[in-house]
Parts: sequence; C-alpha cells; structure tokens
Amino acid sequence: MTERVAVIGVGQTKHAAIRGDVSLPGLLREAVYRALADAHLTMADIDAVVVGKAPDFFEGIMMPEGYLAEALGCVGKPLFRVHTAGSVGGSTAIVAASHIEAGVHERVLTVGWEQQSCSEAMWALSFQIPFQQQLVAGAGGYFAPFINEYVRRSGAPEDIGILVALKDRLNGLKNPYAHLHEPDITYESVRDSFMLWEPIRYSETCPSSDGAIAMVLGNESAAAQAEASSGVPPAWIHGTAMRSEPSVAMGRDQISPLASQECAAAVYAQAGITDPRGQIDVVEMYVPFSWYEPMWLETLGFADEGEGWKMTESGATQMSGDLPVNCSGGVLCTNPIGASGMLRFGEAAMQIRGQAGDHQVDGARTALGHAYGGAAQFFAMWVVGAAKP
Amino acid sequence: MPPADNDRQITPFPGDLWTQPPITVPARSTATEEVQRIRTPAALHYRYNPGIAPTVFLRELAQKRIVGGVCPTSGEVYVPPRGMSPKFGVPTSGTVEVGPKASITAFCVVHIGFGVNAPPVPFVSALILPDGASVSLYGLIQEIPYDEVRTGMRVEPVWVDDDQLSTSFENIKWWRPIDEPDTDPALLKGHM
Amino acid sequence: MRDVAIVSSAQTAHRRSVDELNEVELIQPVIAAALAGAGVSIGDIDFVCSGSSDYLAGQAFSFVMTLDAVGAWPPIVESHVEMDAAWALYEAWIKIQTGHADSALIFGYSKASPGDLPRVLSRQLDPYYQAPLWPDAVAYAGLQGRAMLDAGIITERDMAEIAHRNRMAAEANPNAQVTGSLSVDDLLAQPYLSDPIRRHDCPPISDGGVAVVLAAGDLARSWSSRPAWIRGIDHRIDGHQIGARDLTVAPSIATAAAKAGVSGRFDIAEVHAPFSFQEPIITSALGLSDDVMVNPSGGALAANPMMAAGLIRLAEVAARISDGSADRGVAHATGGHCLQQNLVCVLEGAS
Amino acid sequence: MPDEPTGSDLLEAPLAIEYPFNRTTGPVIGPFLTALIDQRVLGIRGEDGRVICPPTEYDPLTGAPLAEMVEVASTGKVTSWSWVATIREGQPLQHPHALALIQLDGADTSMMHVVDCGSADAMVTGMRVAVRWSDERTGSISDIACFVPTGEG
Repeated sequence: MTERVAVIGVGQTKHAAIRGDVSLPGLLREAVYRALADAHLTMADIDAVVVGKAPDFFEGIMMPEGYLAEALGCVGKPLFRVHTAGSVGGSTAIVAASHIEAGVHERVLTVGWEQQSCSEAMWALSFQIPFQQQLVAGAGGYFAPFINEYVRRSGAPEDIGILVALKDRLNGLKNPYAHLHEPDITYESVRDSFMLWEPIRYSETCPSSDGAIAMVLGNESAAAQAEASSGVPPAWIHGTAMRSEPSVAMGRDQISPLASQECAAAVYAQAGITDPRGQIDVVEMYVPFSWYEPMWLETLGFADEGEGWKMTESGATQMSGDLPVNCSGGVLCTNPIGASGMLRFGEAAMQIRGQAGDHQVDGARTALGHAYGGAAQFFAMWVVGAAKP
Repeated sequence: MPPADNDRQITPFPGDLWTQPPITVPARSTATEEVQRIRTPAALHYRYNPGIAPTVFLRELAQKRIVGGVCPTSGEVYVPPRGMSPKFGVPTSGTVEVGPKASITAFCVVHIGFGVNAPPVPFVSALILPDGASVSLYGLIQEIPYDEVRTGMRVEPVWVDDDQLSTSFENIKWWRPIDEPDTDPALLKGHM
Repeated sequence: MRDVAIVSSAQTAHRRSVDELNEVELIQPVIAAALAGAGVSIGDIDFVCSGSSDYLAGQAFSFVMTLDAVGAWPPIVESHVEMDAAWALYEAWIKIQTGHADSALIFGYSKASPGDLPRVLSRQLDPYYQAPLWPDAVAYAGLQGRAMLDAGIITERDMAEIAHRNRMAAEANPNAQVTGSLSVDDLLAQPYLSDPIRRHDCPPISDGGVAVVLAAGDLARSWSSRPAWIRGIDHRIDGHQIGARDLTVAPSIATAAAKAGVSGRFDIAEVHAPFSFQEPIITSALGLSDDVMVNPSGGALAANPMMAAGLIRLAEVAARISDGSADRGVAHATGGHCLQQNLVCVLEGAS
Repeated sequence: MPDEPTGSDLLEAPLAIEYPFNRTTGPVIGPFLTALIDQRVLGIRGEDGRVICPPTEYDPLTGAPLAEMVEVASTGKVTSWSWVATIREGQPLQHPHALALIQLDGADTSMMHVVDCGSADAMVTGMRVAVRWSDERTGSISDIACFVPTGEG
C-alpha cells in the first residue's frame, strides 16, 4: 500500500556565520513556520516530525531533538532523529518521505539544521583522539589527495575548481537566503585567494553557517489540498535512494565511489530516467569543495569517466547551460552541515514548484537533489518532478 | 569566463516571510546590556581504550614494525588494523608485517599546517601503501622538494630516535623517497 | 500494512566495562549471531539501520566505524539514528512497509564505561537553562521519583519490590549484568544514593549491544520457524521542560500504546524503565493487567546498555514468542530523561 | 606476532572533549538572562494564560509562538527535589545540596535549580525558597547562585 509523496511546503532561514538574532529553537522555527506557511498548514496539521543534523559535538548538545520537542510543535507526536554524517540532510528527507510512502502518516514535517557558531567545525570534526594519527594537514589532508588524484587521472585543467567556485558564488547572489554574498568576486579573486590544499584555494571551500531548512511532505490528498489553498504545485517525489560503503576497503575508489554510482542508478531506475543529462533539468549537488562538481558529474552519470570537468569548462553547469548545477549557490555559499543536504533536496523541490525566484530555471520539470558524507561513503539522492508519478 | 561586473545586485527576500512575532518585555530600570550570546563551557573526561587490533598495531609500531590485519575471507591486509575486514564484516584473523617500503597512492601539497607537529609549509600529505598491504595509510613526505612528489613514487618510513619510540603513530616522523622505480599508478587504483 | 516479524536477535553479555574492545569489536559478534540466527548473510538483507550516540564513549562518528562490522560491500542501503536502536527498528519497519525492502538488520550499542555517564547525560538537557548547572542523571531522575512518592502513587517499599523482582528475574537471563537481590527489607535498609533514590532503584552502567533481523511475510516464515509478528508499533514524545510536565505520567506512552493497538490479553511485557519508579508509570499507561509477566529478562535494572536497552526489550519479547513460551507480548522503549520519548510495539506468534 | 592484549597490556589514555560552546539567546532567553543581571526573574505567558518560567519562545504544549514576557517573584516553592550527595565538576554548589524544581510566585511552571539547605532532612516538597543571587552576574542561569529556604510555611 505505497502512497505517492510530494513536497508541499519549503522554508529556510537566512543563513549566516552567526545568526545572533535567534536562539537555537528560534533558528529551527524560522524555517518550520516558513515551510508551514508555504504549505498553508499549521503545526496542528502535522502528523510527525523527522529531524536531522550532523554530529552532536558541533553544538555541544547530546541528542538535541528531545530539547526541541516543544519548539517543533511535537508534543504528543512522533519525533525522529536521523544522523548519517554529511549526507544527513538528504537521508532525513528520505526517511520523512518513507513515512508517507508507507501509508503511516499523511503530512510529515522534516527539518535539517546546524548552528555551527556554537563551536568550530575544525574542532568538532577533528579533536585529537588518543592513539589516533594527528592530522597536521587539517581536514583537507584527508580529501585533497583524492581531488589531486582526480586531476591527475582526468588531465583536467588547473582552473576548473576556480570556475565552479565563481559560478556558485555568483549564483548565490540570486539567492537571498545564501550565507555568502560576494558581489565583487571575480575569476582573478578566486585564483588569487590563498592556496590551502592543492588544488583547493580558500575561495573554493565552503563556509561554516548557522541555518535550517524545513519541508512539509504530503500524500496525494494532502498535496491536492495544499495546491488548492496555496496555488503552488507540489514537487512529486519520483525516486529516493541511499547507499553506504566502508570508509576504507580494498577496491574502493574514493574518486568514483561505487556507492555513488549505485545510488544514482537506483534513484534513476525509480524515476524512469535512462538519459540523466537529457531528462534532468536542474541539479542541486553537494559540492563543499569546488572540484567535487566535476567528480560527481561523472558518478551521477552526466559525464563519462574523466570528462566531468569538460561540462564545467563549457559552461554547461551554469544557470544558462543545459544542466544547471547549484543555482542556489550550493554548499559553497551556504553550509550549516546538518541542513546542507536537505537544502539540496529542498532547492530541487523549489525549482519544480517555481519558487526559486531569481535563481529559478525556467520550465524545470525534473530535478535531482544530492548529498554525500563521511569519507565520500554515504550517499542520499532524490528526484523530484512536476508530473505526478 | 563571465565578465567582471562590480554592480552585481543581491536578490532581495520574497515578501511576507515568517519571523518570530515581537516580544513585549517588562521595562528595564537599568542600562544593563542585553544578553545576545552566552558561553557555556563544557568539558567531558573519558578513559580511552583503542581496542584490540589498534593496540597490537601500536605495540608493533613501537618496535618499528608496521602490521596489518588479515581478512580471513579474502586475504586482504588492512593497515592500520581496526579489527574488522570491512567488506565482509568479519574480524581480521591475526596480523602480518607490511612494508616498510611503500608506494604513494595519492597526495596533495599542503599550504596550511595544524598543531605544533606540523612541518613548515608547503609540505606533502599523502596516502601511502606499504608493500604487502591492501590499503593506504596517511603520512607526510619529506626529504624531497614538495613539487617533485608523484603518485607511484617509492618511499620508506623515517622513524623517531629509538629512545623516543612509543605506542604512537608519531613514531613515523615522515616518509622519504627511495631509489626504486615508481609503481605504475594504474596498479594503485583501489588501494587508496 | 505488510506483515513484518522479528525473526532473530542476539545480544552481548552486558558488562560494566569492556575495556579491551572498541565499539566495532564489541558489536560485530552480535551482528554475526543475529544473521546466523536467521540463517542468512548480509547479502540477503535489504536494509541496515543502527542506533548509537557519539557522546557516550566520546567517539565522534561512532556509527561510521561500526559500519565495518556489517560488511558494506558491495554498497548497502543503510541509515542511522542518534536514538535508541528501537527507533532504528521503527525506521526499518517503515522501510519494509514502503515495499523498498523485504528484510532488515538493526543494531544498537554503546560503551558508556569510558565516561562518567550521569554527567555525560546532562548534555542532553536544555542547553540554556539546565545543562549549564550540570545536574547528574540520577538526581534528575529523582525529581520524577519524588513526584511519584509525593503523589502517593508509589512507596519506597514499592520501588524496592520492583527492583527485587527485576533482579531476581535476571538470574535466568544469561546476558544480564546485575542478577539477584537482597530482600526488600534489606534493600530498604540501604542508604540513599540520591534521596529518594537508592542504588537498587538505578540501572547499572553497561557496555553492550543488540542486533535484530526483521523480515516480511513468507521471507519471515522461511527464516524462522516461529516469527514474532509486529502487530502494531508507534512512538511519541512528551515535552522536555519537566517543570511544565506532570512527572507522574507519560502521556506519550498511552498515545503510542493506543496507536500500536495495545489492548486485550498479553502473556508478557518488556518495559524500558531505567529507574524502578518508572515501571508503574509505563505499565499503567499501557493499561496492563496484573497477570501480565513484566520484565522476565530483568529489564533495564539488570542491564542498561544505552542506545540498545530499548531494542533489547523488543528482542526479549520476540525471543519468548519464537521459543513458544509466549503467544502475545508488548514491548516498550524509552529515550531521553524522565520517560520523555516512548515507543510501543505489540508482537504476536500466530500468523 | 604477539597474542591479543589482555589486562595490563591494554592501552589507555585520557580523552577530554572540551569546548566553550557559544549559544545565541534570541528574543526570549536573552531578556530572561539580561533580567537576571538586574536580580529580576521573567516568565512568559502561555497560550492558555499560564505563566511559563523559565520562559520559552513557544507554548510548551502546542508550540505556538508566545509574545508577552512578565515579571515573576524571586521567591517560590519546591515542587520536587532530590538529594545530590556526590558533587560533580561544574555544579552550582560544591557541597551536598538538593536538585529541585521550583515554582516561583506568579509562575505556573517550575524551574530546575539547586537548593542550599544543609541536609536532606531539611528538604520537603512545598517548602518556601528564595533566590540567592550570585555576586558576579553575567547573564546566565548561574546568576542564580542557588535557592535557599526562607524559613516560612
């Protein structure tokens, strides 16, 4: 007895390095009430709440969802907490959708957030554990070798990362909610920014943000009611998939993880997509460091192995290109970690609903939302579309 | 490359966005500055035990030996061992010595160091596959100009002085090149 | 709804401290035993979900490391909750209801021994008003115990009798950590640990884990000669601000019980009451009659591995159904302080 | 190769997870903490008219936004308590004391804090207590050093 599921409301906060004007519950509520308003619903209409965030050490609160029960209007209702590392925002949305698909609930509120101003990401992700290796190269010491290896294997020009960062930061100017707004950014300013871990420069890295996003998901009748009252069409979920693989294993390829390929294959099969580049109109992809755009273009089937950078170089992933990627500005503009994946999923839904304002891709009918986490080992994706599946 | 445009506008917010309704607060009699952000220091103290397999690894490392855990199903050798063969979900069965000679499977040049033990920048952080191991471990490459490091390059560990040896990863100060032909990078795929 | 059953489960022998093992070494044998109990391997499983908390052992991304105990190759469909693994089972049950999976492996574990658990758990409280005062979890629970005593719902003798019954029952549980008990009179002669709480009213601090295999329909029948069918499952949460709550009741349990279809006769109930005085709050919210056998395992008073103790309640009921000693049971799991969050599951043998 | 380590072969080291977490306070917690500096206690009126103290931005049952902060007394009564015999780092009092729920006069809900009263024998539910203010107040819940019995009722 599986039900069709649609996104019927999306709301997000203004994202910033420090949202000094709101408390932690206030941050979530800003997104929640905006999503409810978008769906023309109230808290009382919600059957269950599914939340996700990254490691609890970030905010220094153990399992904070219990504290947030009242703030989320959840007293007497089910409240569920997902944590799957960086992919958590995507996984959380998928778990929320499964509650409706299973026929258990009609309207589910899902929220992803992070208040990174509570601490520092560098501390929270890598405080020293006894007997473990000191990472004197910082977080980039972990992943930059894989990016460098991608450059070596693909023969990509050195400036592909600059092009991605410039595109996403320019797109971010069209998104009022984005954390980073850098109107003066230029190719030269990205190129001349401090080199951190070759080939990654400072301007090619994501910020640390306070922010939250909420979505209201509904079944077919809830979607019809919401559309009737709001006049905004639902974004139908055409497919969802999650895949995980070990952090270290012989045969693993961190540059083109099998889990990413299989996750994409699964979500495309559900959505009836056989030609991703031809059938998908817009992509919101989890790109925390510039070079992941060409790498994920390949594992998501938009380009052949070693060819993803050519799409970036040709402008195909710009808003004016044939496969716009991260019209919202993406993770490179906004990165409240636990929300970042759900922002990709929510922005994909906003494109379908025609709600993306100045970063709207005209006529977008099929969109991919993508998130990943851990050592490029946890993947979550959904395809949303204008057509009822 | 898009043209530089220094008059770029930032899109304004849509209208009617929900925000917290205004709060009425009883009048204050003093000029006390309003609290907007508080510090809540928290320290938790744990006893840390690394587990059986990492303990074996570190005790061997204190003897300047690198050991990996052997998968009883596939024969794959995991270093540093964490006790499991991750693809099969079974405990590794004992350990074997690997290296010390090794090949660089991936690397990057680092321009920002963290902590007191970071070498002068730029330096090279690399994934290093010891001979006989199935996967790589992280390490620094020194004793060669940073811009001459290559995928496939052959290296060996440089240990701290014997009186400095302990049950620590830091027993290996860094890795340095050895005079052997490079390993074909194509053979290193899947061993990062 | 699809018919879904618990077909196999396994637990560690719970201990105060398992210093020699890390978390992945702790849980792997349990996962292997649960799979073996169903006669399957990870390749037969469609969905994996686990429950753990980084705060307990101070191990960031604990669940990433324990993925190595599963065998996630080729890549698997997998999720994780930062909740008791009873909620991981709920996610798996939902997943099977969507039709995207017919089987699931669920596990939960923790090592609480590396830290000072009563202090660590204070990090779960209101970060502005409560956590900065560092209330320890035992004294915090005592606020609920006092409310029960003041309301005349329970006496200290009742509390000792509950502790005595659970710990005596635990003598038959090979995985229990604390078994046997002084007499009720002798328990009452013991000093307070945190008035009104004596040591016997508290759960032990445990290192341990549990794993469960779920399967749907005919698959369940082929994997178990007597599956324990999930007839209803639901979870609810109450408010966090205990100063705005009536601590003598947990309305979320009653709501979850109604949604899960708790009514009629039960042979057995396993309820997740970390503190003695919480047991009657749960049994009365479940509306259990006096003839129901409550906590034959000894409950959380016999072993309380955080993030696993709730799922263990479901596993204990399922095991008694599968071995034929019970036909119908109810299991309860809790999360948070003072029974804030609760899950209720009805299990039956007859298909 | 050595056998598996046991007993004294085990490696062990201390691990401290320590950070001075920053928390933004927003439009309700901020004024509450600010008022503590001035030795005043604020609550907020709930949807049903009850006064919630300490105040939240939302109703404790429905989650609806709340808007009217009101002043309550710095005296009240103990609605529940337990005895803290073993003192832990960071607790407000470094000698045995009560952890308590305290309903301040003018409030309809209770605040968790501690009571300094010497021994458990001196504690009883319903007893009257008053705030003992901290000498150095910075705008935190610890500006209330503790509560003390008033000796009345």
